Amino acid sequence: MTDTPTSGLSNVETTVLGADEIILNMGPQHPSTHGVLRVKLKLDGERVVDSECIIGYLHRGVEKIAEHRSYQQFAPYVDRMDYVAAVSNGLGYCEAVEKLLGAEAPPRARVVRTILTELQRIASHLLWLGTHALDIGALTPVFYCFREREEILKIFEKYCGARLTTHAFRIGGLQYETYDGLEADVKRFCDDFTHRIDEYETLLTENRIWVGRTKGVGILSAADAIALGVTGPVLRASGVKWDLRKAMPYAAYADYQFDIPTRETGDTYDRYIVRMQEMRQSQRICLQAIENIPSGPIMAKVGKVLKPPPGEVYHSIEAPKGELGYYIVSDGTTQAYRVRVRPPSFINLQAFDKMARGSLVADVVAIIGTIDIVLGEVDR
Amino acid sequence: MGHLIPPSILPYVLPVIYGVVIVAVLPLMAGYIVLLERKVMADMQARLGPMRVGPHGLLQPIADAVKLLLKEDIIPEKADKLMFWIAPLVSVTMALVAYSAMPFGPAFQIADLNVGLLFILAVSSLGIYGIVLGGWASNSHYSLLGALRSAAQLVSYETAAGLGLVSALLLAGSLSLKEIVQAQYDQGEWFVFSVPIGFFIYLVGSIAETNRAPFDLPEAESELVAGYMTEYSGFRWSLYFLAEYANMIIVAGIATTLFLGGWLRPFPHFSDHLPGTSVEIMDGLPAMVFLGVALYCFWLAPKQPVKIQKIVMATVGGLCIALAGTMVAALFGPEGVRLGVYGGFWFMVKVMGYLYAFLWVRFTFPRYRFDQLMRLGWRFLIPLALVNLIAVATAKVASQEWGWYPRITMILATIFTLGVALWLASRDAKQEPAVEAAGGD
Amino acid sequence: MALNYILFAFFAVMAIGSSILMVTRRNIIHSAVFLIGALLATAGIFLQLQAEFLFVVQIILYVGGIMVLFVFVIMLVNLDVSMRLVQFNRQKWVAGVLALVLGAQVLFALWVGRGELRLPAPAVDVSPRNTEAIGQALFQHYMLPFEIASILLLVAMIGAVVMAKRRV
Amino acid sequence: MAPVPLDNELVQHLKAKFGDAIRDATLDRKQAIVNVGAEKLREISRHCRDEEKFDMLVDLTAVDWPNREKRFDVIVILYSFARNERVRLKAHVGDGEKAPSLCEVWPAANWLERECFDMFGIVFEGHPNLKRILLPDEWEGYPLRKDYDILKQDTAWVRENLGIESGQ
Repeated sequence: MTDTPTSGLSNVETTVLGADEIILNMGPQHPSTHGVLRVKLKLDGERVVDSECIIGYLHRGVEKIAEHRSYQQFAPYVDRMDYVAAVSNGLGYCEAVEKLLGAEAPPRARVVRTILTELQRIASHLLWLGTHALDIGALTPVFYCFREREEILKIFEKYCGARLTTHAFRIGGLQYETYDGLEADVKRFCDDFTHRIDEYETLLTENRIWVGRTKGVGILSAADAIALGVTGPVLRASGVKWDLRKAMPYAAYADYQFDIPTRETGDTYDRYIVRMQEMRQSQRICLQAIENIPSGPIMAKVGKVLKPPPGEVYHSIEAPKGELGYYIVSDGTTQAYRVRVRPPSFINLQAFDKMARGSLVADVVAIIGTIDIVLGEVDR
Repeated sequence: MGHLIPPSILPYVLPVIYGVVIVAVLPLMAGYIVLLERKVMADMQARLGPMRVGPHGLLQPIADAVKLLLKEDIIPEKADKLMFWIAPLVSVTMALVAYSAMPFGPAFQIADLNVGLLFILAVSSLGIYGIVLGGWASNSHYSLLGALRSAAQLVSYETAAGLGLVSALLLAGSLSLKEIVQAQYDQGEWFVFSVPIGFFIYLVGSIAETNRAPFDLPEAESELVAGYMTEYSGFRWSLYFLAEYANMIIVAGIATTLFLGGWLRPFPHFSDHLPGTSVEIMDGLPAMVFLGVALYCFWLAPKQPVKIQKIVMATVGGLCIALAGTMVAALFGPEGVRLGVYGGFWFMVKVMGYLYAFLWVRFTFPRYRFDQLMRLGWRFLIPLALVNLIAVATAKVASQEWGWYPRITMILATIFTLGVALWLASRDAKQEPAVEAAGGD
Repeated sequence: MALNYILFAFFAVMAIGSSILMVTRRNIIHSAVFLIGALLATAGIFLQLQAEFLFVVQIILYVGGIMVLFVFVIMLVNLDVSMRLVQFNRQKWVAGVLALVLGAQVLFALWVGRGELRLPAPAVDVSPRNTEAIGQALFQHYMLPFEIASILLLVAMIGAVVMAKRRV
Repeated sequence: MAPVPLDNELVQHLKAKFGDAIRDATLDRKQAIVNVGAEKLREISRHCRDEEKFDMLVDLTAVDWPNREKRFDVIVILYSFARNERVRLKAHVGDGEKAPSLCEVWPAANWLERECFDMFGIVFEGHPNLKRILLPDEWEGYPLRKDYDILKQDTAWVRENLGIESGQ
């Protein structure tokens, strides 16, 4: 938080538009900060000289709560962090605790988990595309994206009853057997998703104004990206070909063919292209997965009361925003001694200042959009 | 109706009546253009748009108007009261004054100035004051930035749009709007076909002049909240809104008059008659259009869920049939009435077509950044407009003095200008990264 | 004809009134607006003399172009400092004397020409019309001065850009 | 499942270079953990980044063991693209002791260390601007410490800033 609760514009220094800088406050209530993020911009005319992100408005103390809940009880809290990709949060946590227990989810559970996580990745990227295009002024894509996302949320609702914070997985496997229409629904969604995504591409990819607004904006070089610990599409757009699903396969990713899109210059346009490709790859994974969902049990024998032997584990998955990691320390009781979440949005947002410096005010909005942050995960 | 009023004061009374009609109809028309915009936007975004107020949202504009009237009218505490009150008035009056020279039909024109076009340009350029003073008076940082940006944008795009118009003027040879349409009738060809580049420059310039997307920087929601309109609310805000839509209709009217042949029928010289009557086939078209709409309304009426909506839809259907009837009656009526009614119809159809292009552009393109907008204006549009002017002038001289065939010279001029346009675009494309690297101008 | 006189009186009062107000206002923006009022009034008088082209050009150039830049600059420059400066310094007497001399000259000129102080009858449709007349004058009879003036303006513009460039 | 002592070539390199600063190395659930002395943390990290190619700082956090004399474990998780493997450095830091900041080695550590300070009160010396990142600046107490009760900790701040009783 800041030192003095300054009202919106009270500290507009000296002349209104004189030579020296003015401080412009964006947020915490601002149409395009994707949540309660406040950005303090020091402007010289239209150009950003310095920026400081002030976060913490949505801090709920999730890690403190984890120390007062049993492992199963904490699972729903995990969905509330990155509420746009709740299923992948759940997958990360469940797999981390399974590793802590030394248990392994049965193959059927692993395949269903992969399908739902890839659908969630498409949904998260769709929401990103819609709001990002809206910030830059294209009014139409947001409605197309939400129409597609609605299909995915319907599948989630049919499977586990919830659309957003799904709590779809349990430690050790799955709670519910898949409803019999799952393969058909996913097949139908994937089939008509191909020409839907072509629709977005025709609308934006060669659009001169879109290219003008995104090319060369918010450039992040590969070296800076690695140094700043940035992961996910932002890192891949800067030219680093690294994806946890390939590097350290988890769930059932080892059995499927998909490739990792990367680009070179690491500007907003490249991140847009990388995420669009990623949606196509996720769709490809889903199609391969629903071919043969192995039969068999959906829950490993982990018993009702979980008492993992003392020790610690770090397990991370490739969430839509980047590497989502869980560092869990157990002291042998039913409640975790310490749960630390490695939030991709929080660390990616740190790269904002390097990207925004030297750009124009209008680009700040595009840069916040391109990092694709969710404040629930940034603040935890 | 001329004989009712003593002829001596007729030239004074008629314009007043026309004026009252325009000022009365305009807010209604602006309201329904807003509805049209929301419906078209919804259609392009796979949704339905306003459906709740009246059948298919037909009464939505009235609801909006009432809401705006009832809204609390907040004046910022340290605002410059006089300027804050005057600014929206300046905007609306300038927008309405510009209608005085607009030829809605051969007969329906308030004042046929022989500098008609320049007068409209002059008055719409005064509209900037409404924005600039409004931004300054509301004493808030955001609105000042928005006002300065929109002033810079308007001033620079006015030149581009003006030069685009001049190329059409070259062919018409007169500034009076009625004579321009007459010239298009005599030459038997709309100017949009002879000077297409002038038309497109004017199209882009006019979108920028009325602060419409993709040039709607001044009220770009994401950065400057609502630009110069941030501090306005209630009826004062709706004045700005009315001014924006009135400006849109003016700009569409100018484009129709200059490039799309004003009140001329699509094929004015094609005049073979319906067998056995003095009616030209093309004139039957409007009546058919209204009949089609009426049938569609009657087909929809029983489908409406609520009884009241059935009645309203039926009345709308009835209204269309009545309109079709008047069109047919006008066919057999006196010459003046027929010209007036048909001229008005075709003028409105073209204006609506032009506005549809505005709406279409708004929903497909993202927003320009301010420096890109300025670069497009000064580095691409204005030079292109100048080159186009020179090309059309030489083409005209070539066809008149050296006797070349006019159509050929026009096509040559267009091709030449297109070549220059491509060169300019490639220069800008090469230029762009360099400018970015140099930290921009 | 009566309407003509009423209109002329209206424009005259508007011109004089707004120029007086312009000078006496403390807020710069208000004086800029009154200057615009004065310019519009002179445009109205042009119209009365059947010089439509001048009327329209006056509005486009003066009010639509130059005054916009005036208001633009007023907004950009910081006003609080200049607001507090004393507007009237102590040369009241010198100004008074000068005003009297100037007033006397104007009155004398009016007195001499009091015979013809009436509005010209509205000319019948004289051809070539106003716009063509100005066009021919500018581009045929006075071609050379027109070109020299435009070059002069060009030089001034380039000078302004060069000076502004350095500071940016 | 119990942690097993680890002795791969990475640990040998570290022991060769830093001697007793490397306390011990274990393998817990097939993940390498290296206990290091807090005072040498920055040199060891720089060595890992440059020689051992651990070029990405995945995470930096802490765990509070109140009943130990050096109560905090500062956990640094590194990842190497070339070798596609992770290592976890653990440094014991006492309450009130200063831990060396890794900002020069990885800029990513900036916010991570600020969060550690915000939640545990561990001061990282050499950090460019160490102040709270998630909680309001004038907040007393460090929430993630074990002795920080989860209930009734925000009453003072809420009453003072929001003027209402917490928990309403």
